[in-house]
Amino acid sequence: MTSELRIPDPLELEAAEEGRLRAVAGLPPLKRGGGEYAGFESVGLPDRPPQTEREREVYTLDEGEMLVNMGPQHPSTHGVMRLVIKVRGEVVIDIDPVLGYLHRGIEKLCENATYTTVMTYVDPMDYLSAMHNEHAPAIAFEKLFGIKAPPRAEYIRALVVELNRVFSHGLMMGFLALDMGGLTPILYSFINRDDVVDMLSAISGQRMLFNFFRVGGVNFDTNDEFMSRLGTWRAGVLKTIEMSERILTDNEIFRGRTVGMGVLSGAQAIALGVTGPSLRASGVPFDVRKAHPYSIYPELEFDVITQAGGDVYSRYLQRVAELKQSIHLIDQIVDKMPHGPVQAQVPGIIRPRPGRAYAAVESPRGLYSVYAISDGGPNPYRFRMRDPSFVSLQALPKLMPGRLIADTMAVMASFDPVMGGVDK
Amino acid sequence: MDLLFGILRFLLATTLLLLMTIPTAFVVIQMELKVIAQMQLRYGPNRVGPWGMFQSTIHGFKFLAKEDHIPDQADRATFTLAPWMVYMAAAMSMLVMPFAPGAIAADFNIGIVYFFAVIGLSVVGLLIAGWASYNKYSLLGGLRSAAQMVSYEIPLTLSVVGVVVLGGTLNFRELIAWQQLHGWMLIWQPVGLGIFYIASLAEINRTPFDMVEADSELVAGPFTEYSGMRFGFFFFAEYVALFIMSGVMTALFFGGWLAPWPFPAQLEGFGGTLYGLLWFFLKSYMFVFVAVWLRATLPRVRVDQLMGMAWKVLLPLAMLNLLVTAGAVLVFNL
Amino acid sequence: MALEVPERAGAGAAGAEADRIVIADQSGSDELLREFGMEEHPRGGFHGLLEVIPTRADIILDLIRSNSLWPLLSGLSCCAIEMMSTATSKNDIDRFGMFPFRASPRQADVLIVAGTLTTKMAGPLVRLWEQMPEPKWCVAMGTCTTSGGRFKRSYSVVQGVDRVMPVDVYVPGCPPRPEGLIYGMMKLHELVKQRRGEWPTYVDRGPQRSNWEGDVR
Amino acid sequence: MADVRRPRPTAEQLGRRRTLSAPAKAGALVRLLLDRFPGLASTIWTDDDTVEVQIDGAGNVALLGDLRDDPELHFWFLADAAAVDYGVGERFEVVYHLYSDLHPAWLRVRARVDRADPHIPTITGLWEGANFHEREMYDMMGILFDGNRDLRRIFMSPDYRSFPQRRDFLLPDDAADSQAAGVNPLERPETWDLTRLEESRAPGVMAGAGDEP
Repeated sequence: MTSELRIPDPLELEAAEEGRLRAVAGLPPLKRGGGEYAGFESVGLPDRPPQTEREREVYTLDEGEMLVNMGPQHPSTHGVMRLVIKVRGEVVIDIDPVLGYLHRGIEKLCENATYTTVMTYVDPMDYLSAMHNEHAPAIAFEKLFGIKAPPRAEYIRALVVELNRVFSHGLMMGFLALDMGGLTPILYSFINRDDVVDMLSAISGQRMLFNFFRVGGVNFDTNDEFMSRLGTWRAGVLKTIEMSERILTDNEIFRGRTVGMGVLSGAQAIALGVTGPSLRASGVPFDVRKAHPYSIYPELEFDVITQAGGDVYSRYLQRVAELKQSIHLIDQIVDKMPHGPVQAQVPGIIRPRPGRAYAAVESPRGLYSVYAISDGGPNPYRFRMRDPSFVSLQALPKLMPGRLIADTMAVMASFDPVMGGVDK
Repeated sequence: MDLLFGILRFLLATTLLLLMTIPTAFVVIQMELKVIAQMQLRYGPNRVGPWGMFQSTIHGFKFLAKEDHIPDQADRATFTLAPWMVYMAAAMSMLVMPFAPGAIAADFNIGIVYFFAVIGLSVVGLLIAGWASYNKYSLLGGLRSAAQMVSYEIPLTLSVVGVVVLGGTLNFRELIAWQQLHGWMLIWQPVGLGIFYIASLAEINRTPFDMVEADSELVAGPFTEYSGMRFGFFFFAEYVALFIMSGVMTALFFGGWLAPWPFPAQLEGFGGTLYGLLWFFLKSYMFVFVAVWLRATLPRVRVDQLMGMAWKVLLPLAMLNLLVTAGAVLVFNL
Repeated sequence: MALEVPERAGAGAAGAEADRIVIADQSGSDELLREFGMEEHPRGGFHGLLEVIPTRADIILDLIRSNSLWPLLSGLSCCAIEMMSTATSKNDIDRFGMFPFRASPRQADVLIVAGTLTTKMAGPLVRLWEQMPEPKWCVAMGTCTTSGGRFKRSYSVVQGVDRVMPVDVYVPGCPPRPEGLIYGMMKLHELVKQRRGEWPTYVDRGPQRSNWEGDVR
Repeated sequence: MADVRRPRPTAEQLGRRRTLSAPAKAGALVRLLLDRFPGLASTIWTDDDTVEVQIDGAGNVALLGDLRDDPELHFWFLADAAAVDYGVGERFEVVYHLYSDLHPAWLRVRARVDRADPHIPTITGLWEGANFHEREMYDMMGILFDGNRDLRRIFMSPDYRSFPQRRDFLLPDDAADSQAAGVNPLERPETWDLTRLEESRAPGVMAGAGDEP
């Protein structure tokens, strides 16, 4: 019972049989109609003509097909996304992701904020990796302003960023299991997550949207509570991760549903712009930390991990491996951390010279980049963020045709999209 | 006079059983809440009553006070009928449940056949619920339930046929008597037990086979549009069915009300009834616990894997088991 | 049947009015329904026994309700993660009988609006709220749902969820800590218990827009 | 922690140079670009880790295709595609950021688009994943990508009328069009002198007209 097998579609078989009979009888092949444009009423929206070719394609129904509307409120769309799924029985024919249910206009707001207050707006972008969201603008603004953060600040940045990566990957394990009906791993993941965010709140003062990075440094130095929590957490974290791993990694049902499911080849992933662990799970060793080293990553010893499979299981394994790699990085960072100031001398209102800067970081979901343009004023002239999960979502309609509805959830969870980042 | 007595006895027994389903559901739900909580390193409900004992009761009574909504487009007659069908299927199958010596409501000679006939009715209710709700999730869930239950009924029943062939009876009481004589059926039919347990989990839609109410795929399957007490009936029926399946497994494979040791495996008189009840409930709730444990541990299988398992693995295995059993009965003249 | 009709039940009958036991005639008289403020209901007529007959049973029912508030599994944004965190091992809101997060609005009691409400999402969220059966409550979690929060100035954010639906409890914070949400839920328990026999009708509930399509703009 | 460390892959395995840790030296790339595209010589600009060229919008597919397929350039990864609005009466720019493992620098391609008639060919033929970027640019800026099969709004609802990321779209609140331009006036002493500010931030004119951002 391999999961690679495509489920034969009864109507298709019927049509094939009919075609065979007609050929035997010497009749011309029956022309199947192009289907009927179903409109939007079938998914609960006011009807209107289709705007694009693609829209007409999705909303045109052949015989026996049906549109199922998942979201915007659905238990496993990871927030507020709508998937319009064209199904025949339970077999997915096509998927049209409809985004924008969480579009808050963050780019526009950032263009109306000072360089320091931009940090508060980018936090809720990809809310499971708020530290990474702040890291990219911080680097970009430092390039624009022409300053460098002190070494200790860079180390603290790398430390909190890797801590953030640990809990984000941990949660991915849990959400993947939850979308397949496993109730418990998510709770074990949250134990780890709560430990980390409490630790980060000890250093930044906030549990989730940290607002910790500043242009030219970080907001606070490490304190005793942070370091003691870090020690306690480090002693027990691998055990917590193992609790989820024991339930999932060798589980026959879990493997049966993930191995060979949603295979994304390396070339396909590059064409679609998939980055991060999902790209590396397809065998492409592209990691921004190595490809365009930033912060202190050149000084740390680590390698780009890749998997060969490119399926859901590989993406899961890739997350687990990178999680452990991050813990290893955290050890190195704590060992090497120098003393010194954590904030460079910058004025209260930063006014960089006119110019452009591009900065990319490796967030838990992939390449997260910022393109900032300054016109010499106190706020960015243009502030553009590229979110990895936004781009990765395009892989979903490519992978799903011929699969079952149930697998849609597993494949989507394996890309670990966060709607805050997708919709900006 | 006999007739009157019979009618009275029938009324008393059915009323008692109907009443009994409700506390049974409460106990099983409470077990699920607390056991899963402990497995997830939580406390679980602990505010209502000592150790939160009455939490499930509170959940149940809350349904009574909720608005009962019927969607505009729904088919009203069938929409209201479906919860009753599911609940009655679960409650009716309790009629032949061998709780203890002298505590069987209806001691048929075809009790096993009756049981599997009645428990299979719930699929009709789920199918109707899925169709009547006028909701795509419900429809998909209802169709899934039909496919799943119809498929799993076959290995489920075939695995029991082995037991029946060996025991030579379709009556639960006589089967338990046979087990007292020859040892528990567990020893004679281990393969049958495995098939029965897997198929029974699928039959009552428990994890890892909870395709019907797969809440991460189909929002709540056929129950999506149900609210208030109508949903409460589905909710209760699910847990009553879990208890019933555990009870039947106890009766078929684990000696029913028999104690696990032979010294007094069974007592006489009223004391014997109590003694039997004790052992029956202990064993049944142990299997309920196992089902809850599985729910906390396993992810859900996919619908095609589920069907494949029924037709490609369980059915041939059950046939083989039956063949070997029948052959052994013939050869060794058991 | 002793029939006693207060001047204006439902819409804030207070004081001595509230103590009276009112048994309504269910013969379907429109006038009576209007007296109870039910003329706004789209289908009209009898709808939920306990809304029309406030009796002493409500005291017990409210105790039951307050201890079995099932939230809807619906997270909009960042706060959703903290809402999940509230349900997990460390904070365990299941202690108060709230854990079974229902995926279907038909079976939920509380709508925890967790996260920024955008104009595009406002319609679906109102529909969710209308799909929930009475009695139901709404908790606005976080500053975004309270007032728009840090996105108040944005072109696509609804400045507070109370613009589109009634809210019972506001929980401040961006996002609130799990302890904060638990405190908010305790406040909701108090609210549920205090409202004995004073169930709001459809009129009290604020705008009920059943044909909501598109944006709030 | 030995279990997570793997044997270090060789440079061949990784398929790229390993000496990336130093501040990027973009000289080789600039020379290569001058060699391949002499017409772009006047527009090349470098940063310490970026090389930038400017083109006209109509030539984007040809140039990006060459950049991707040339074995020595080999910019195989589209990191970002974004639009910039330079104000009313000025122009749009579609900015592509490319990555290559042969060069230690990002390559930024700025493609000019006429603001009055914002048309530019789509690059979904080169990178399928550019589709969402283009839909976003269409939604936010109103740039039309000729040949894109799926050009519809992605964030705002389909009946939305305006393009929020344009410079002349002012936030409904006070901030964007006020003199303070998003800054609390109390934080900015220079806002007290309103006449000076008016000169520098007249609508559609960039501050410091001499140096273009």
